[in-house]
Amino acid sequence: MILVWLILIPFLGGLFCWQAERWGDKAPRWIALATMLFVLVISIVLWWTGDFSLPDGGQSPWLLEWRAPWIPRFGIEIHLALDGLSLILVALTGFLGALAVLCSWHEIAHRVGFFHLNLLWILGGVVGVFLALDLFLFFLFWEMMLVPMYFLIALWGHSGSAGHTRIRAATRFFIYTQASGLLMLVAILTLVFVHYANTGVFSFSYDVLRGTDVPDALAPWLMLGFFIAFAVKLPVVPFHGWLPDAHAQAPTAGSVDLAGILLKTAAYGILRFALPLFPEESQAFAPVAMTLGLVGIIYGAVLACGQQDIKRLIAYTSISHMGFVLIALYSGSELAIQGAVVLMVAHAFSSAGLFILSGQIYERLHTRDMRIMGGLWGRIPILPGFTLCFVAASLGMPATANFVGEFMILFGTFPTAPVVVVIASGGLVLAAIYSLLLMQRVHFGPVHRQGSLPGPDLREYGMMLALVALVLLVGLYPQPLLDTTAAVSGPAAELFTDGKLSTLAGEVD
Amino acid sequence: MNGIPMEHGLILASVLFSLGLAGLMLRRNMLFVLMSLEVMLNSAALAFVVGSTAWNQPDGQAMFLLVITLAAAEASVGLALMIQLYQRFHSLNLDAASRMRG
Amino acid sequence: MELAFYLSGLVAVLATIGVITGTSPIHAVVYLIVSLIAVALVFFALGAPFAGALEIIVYAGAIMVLFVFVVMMLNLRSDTRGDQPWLHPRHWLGPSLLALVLLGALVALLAQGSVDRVIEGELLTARSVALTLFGPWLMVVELSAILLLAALVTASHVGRRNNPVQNRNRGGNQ
Amino acid sequence: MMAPAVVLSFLLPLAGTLLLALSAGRLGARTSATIGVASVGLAALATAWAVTLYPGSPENVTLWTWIAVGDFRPTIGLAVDGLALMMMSVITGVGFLIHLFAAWYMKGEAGIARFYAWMNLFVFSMLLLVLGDNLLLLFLGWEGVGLCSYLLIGYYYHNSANGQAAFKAFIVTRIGDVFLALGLFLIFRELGTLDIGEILVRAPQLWQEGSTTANIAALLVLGGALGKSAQVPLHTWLPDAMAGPTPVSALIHAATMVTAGVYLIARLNGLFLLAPDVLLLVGVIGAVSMLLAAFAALAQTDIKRVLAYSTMSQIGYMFLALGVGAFDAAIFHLVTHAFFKALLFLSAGAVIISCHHEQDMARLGGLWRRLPVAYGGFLVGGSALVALPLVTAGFYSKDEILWQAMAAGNNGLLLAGLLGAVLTGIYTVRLILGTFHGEAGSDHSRHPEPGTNLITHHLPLVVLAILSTFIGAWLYPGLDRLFPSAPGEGVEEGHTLLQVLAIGAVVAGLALAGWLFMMRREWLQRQASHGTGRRLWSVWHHAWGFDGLFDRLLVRPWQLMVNLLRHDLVNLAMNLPALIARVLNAGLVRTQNGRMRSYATVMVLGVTVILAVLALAPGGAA
Repeated sequence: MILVWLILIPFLGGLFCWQAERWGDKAPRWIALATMLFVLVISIVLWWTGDFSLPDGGQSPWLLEWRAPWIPRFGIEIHLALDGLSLILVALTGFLGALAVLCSWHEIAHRVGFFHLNLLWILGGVVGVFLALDLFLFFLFWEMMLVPMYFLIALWGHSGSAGHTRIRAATRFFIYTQASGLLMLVAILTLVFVHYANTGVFSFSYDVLRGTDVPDALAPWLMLGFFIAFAVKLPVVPFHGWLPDAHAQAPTAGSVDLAGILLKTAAYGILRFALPLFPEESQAFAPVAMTLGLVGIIYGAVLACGQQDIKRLIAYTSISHMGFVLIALYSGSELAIQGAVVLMVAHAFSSAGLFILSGQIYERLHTRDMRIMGGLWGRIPILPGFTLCFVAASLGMPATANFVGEFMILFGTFPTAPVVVVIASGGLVLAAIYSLLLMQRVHFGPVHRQGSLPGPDLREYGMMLALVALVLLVGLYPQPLLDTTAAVSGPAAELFTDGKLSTLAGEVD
Repeated sequence: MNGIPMEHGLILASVLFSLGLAGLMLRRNMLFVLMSLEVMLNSAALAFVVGSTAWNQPDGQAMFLLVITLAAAEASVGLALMIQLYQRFHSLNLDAASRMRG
Repeated sequence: MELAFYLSGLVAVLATIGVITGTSPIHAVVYLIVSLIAVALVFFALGAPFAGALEIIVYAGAIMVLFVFVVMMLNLRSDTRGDQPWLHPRHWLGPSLLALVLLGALVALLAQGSVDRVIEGELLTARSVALTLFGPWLMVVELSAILLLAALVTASHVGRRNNPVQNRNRGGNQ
Repeated sequence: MMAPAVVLSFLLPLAGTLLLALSAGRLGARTSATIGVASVGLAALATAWAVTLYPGSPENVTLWTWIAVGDFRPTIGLAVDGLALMMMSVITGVGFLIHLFAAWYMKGEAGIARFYAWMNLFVFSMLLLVLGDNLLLLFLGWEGVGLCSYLLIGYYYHNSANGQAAFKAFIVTRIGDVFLALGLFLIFRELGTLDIGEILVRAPQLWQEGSTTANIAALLVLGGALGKSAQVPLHTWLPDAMAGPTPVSALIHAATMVTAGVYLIARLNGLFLLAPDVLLLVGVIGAVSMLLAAFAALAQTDIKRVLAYSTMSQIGYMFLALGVGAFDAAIFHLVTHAFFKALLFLSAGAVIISCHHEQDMARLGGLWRRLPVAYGGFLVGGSALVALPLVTAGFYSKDEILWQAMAAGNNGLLLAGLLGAVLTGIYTVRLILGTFHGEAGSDHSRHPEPGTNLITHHLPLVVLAILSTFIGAWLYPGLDRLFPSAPGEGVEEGHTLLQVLAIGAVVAGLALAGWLFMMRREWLQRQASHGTGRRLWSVWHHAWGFDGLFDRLLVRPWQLMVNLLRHDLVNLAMNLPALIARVLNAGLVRTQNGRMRSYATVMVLGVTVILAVLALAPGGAA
């Protein structure tokens, strides 16, 4: 039942926020903050008390499970379950949700209640995605995230330069994700019908469908349907068009949620659904996926270097980082998959930090154009130091969480696909280039305009400090995290090992 | 030669219908458009009556009555619209009423 | 009887051509009346006197009178402003050809048909029509009544000189 | 037993960093400086404590397991042995003196707290680098020092050229780091461990000497070392790195960080011994870098750039030593070099500050009487640099290197070493003469303000000067036991000949320089401004044109690509469906023109087509 509450709390909180606007602007903010902290506390308590060791045979792999029939006629049920991976991501959602509320404390001034309604509903949808095991329910939550996000960008976004309006960005985001979601729906339905044709029973259940014997001609297409849906969200390079616009135009809270959590739903989806449902096809597809990951790493980095809008730059770096995650997910190595989990968490922290920082710079300078920044180091106290920390994290400086993630991925992938790793390591240099370019353009160089600007207040300082502390903590002692997800990554890696790994390595070579 | 072949009656109806249609497509003056519509309705009515007499069944003429009713209704509404058109644009040119920018 | 059919058919066609090509509204209306009366004669020739009578009374009488009223009310003159390029073949050739092709198709379809029916000209009296009408077709009568009512309401609403829509627009502008 | 001392030695600088960072500039300049200097000073004391406690055998201290997934279990663990203690002593000892001097040097600058925070962070990272018992932790320190180097080069951030230099330094070293990272991946895949001790045990068991894997692994590690130690071809960042404050150049770009590559190769000596070809390559690269840099140093006018090229040249010596398998000699030279190069840089810093940030030799001169302390520092440091026989530390270490090269029978490297010694003599003399003798070139150098502070100005210079003499060489304990035996060990034959040769080279260099710069000064200037001489000058001044080459080969194509792709070309392909929809829309909008006639026409057309199909189709009418 606690799982249901995890999902319901954000939704209910959102409704309260909406109505609480009549008591003033502060009320929705406090309610939203309390809601997200509540989610965070629940997940931390679960984490504290849970036992995440690898289950023995016959035992349920889930820490908590809850099911109730919904539409029994089609075998649709409300089936929620939680394991280490979901728990980490739910906790992350709670944490970043609270940050998102905090960072829009002054930024959002109009329609405060409705803003928080949207924000919390996105987060509720995300929690649902992380917990749903019924494919129909998963799809429902998957789509449910989109609509509030659309409003968030369209109503509270910044209009950027010409041709980059917020409505356009929101529409683009919606069309991309919606179209890909439909592909996934088709894949889900086909899978269900194939299962029905085999057994005569309708079921959308994850456990049941895993065992479905899909005809060989059909299976690669179904796998592709899932993969593309997740690839758009991740995003993988040819499908990344929505991301820079959406990130750049969204309000800070939106960017934080997008980069921090929404992108992670895709990686989660691949790990939870695309790989286990179609292990053999995925393995055959792995060279392609790894190549796409490489293209993403290089392409995202090159584009990031060419940007003038600070938020667009950060957005493109996300593409680059997610390339590493994609490579890891298809590497079939436990080390790499664990690394992917760490990198997901790390990227959530570092990109959230950078987005919040760019939001704070925007509040002070009222621009996101890096050409008219420069020399901020002497003008704003403290913030440049924090920027430095997140930039270091973003370029994979050791002792930050990103380093642990990236290097685990590379270490894990090297035995199976050395060439991929060699090229991906080139991405490390590119990461240094774009990260330092950000630093260089914003904080170094001649002062563009004189006069000092206010430093961070307690709220901003606290957010930054918490993020930096987490980045360093995960970077220096990631073991609790790794222990929590070990029971997920191990089996995921084994999906590949019983196949024809040698031929795969040969192909990748 | 006794009696009229049914086809001839129908061909007459077709000719009248085509003429009405041609008028509909050719004219811009709303009055003529309405009259072309009357011609077309009338030709349809003729086809019903031809059928009715050919089979010697009264049902066709019942339909004829319906067509006439329709024509009357159409004419009254059409004429009312025409008056409005004239009042607003001081012309009966239908194209003048087009506000679309296609 | 046959002669009457073909003759009045020819008159109907010629008068209709007069309607669609005319420039003067009142002339066109009169042509249309002629055409309608010619069709009424065709009805008589076919042996449908009730239909013919209705055609003259309702169509040529009532409906066309409406047209004449409107033409007189708006004081329409011979108006070619809207049909300025009328004389140029470019503007009438296309639609006319289209209509001709349609006619050709209709005729071809009729010619393919194998219904070898000949109309003897037997009388179908008003009585039999009335019996059918108020027997199996009663619902249609009711429906046409509703249709007429609707037309009445619509016409009286739309045709008002000071249309409320206009007033509202004007009010909005002020 | 010595664990607390060792842990303390690197925790103290970290504490200093945290304190300064969290204070966010609220502390005064004086307090910040005190914190910064004191933390490193205490670290030096802790190191001294650790040295006294050192039992003579390596000791491992595992703090906690960093990551544990399957076989991948790098720890946060320290391996303390003679080499690590040696490096720690240099880092904290020389580091402390430089920190102390920086208090004088940076007086009155904005952002003292920032400066010391980064300096302390650097010391912390460098200590981790030398203490880490596994390659991943070493890599942590390795990258950390790179970041600090970046930040400190760009310390004067208002000038975007400094930012560019910092950027270049970081990226070039990062390229080397990626090679090192790949080396790590390969080593882990092949040996299943990252622990340095384990690697040195397992590698000879699993790899044949000269096998491809061993060669590749050694090559990749070498790539990392080249980047960090500014050896050809990854050396271009070092001269530009002089944009940072001079104490930074002294600490990072002379004494410690740039020698990390030497340390790394010496640490992984077993790996390189398995790949003799790569080891030879190390020596060759060292010799080439040494000569290239020495020639480039001849044609510099900026005193700091002369010192930068000389640093590169001296590290070339160390690589040369590594290349002939004389690891101990390399570390020996590393230590003495740290002393005398720090001294030279600090003296240069004293000159620069005294002359109001003037560092062009053409605008300096005649300072020897006005800045006696700095002059003394330069004289002592310079003689150590040219390895003046018997009295200087540099003599002993360089002699050791040349002797090992000779003992290894590698005459090419030996000759290169001797030639390097001659060149070193020439550019050092040129540097000292240009800075301290002759006519003053500008008002700044005519009226310098000599440093007077006893503690922060004189003390570091004097202590380093003492260490640069034979005393420094005596202090070096010798680490023979840690390394595989060097070629010249236990052999004495020919050593005297070599010493004669070496002394001859030094004397020849000094004599040549004296003759050139005192007697034939005008002839020299004429030559340098005409024909071949000028071209040679230009090539040397631009350090053989590596910068231009890389600019053309890498930087410009990269910028071109960035500019080309800026608008996300791939994304345009995804806009294709939208484009098609738009074109269709434009076409269909035209049909909705609001003209009833055309609607009717279209409708009739449709009816006609349907009827025509019915009419033409066989039996359609029925």
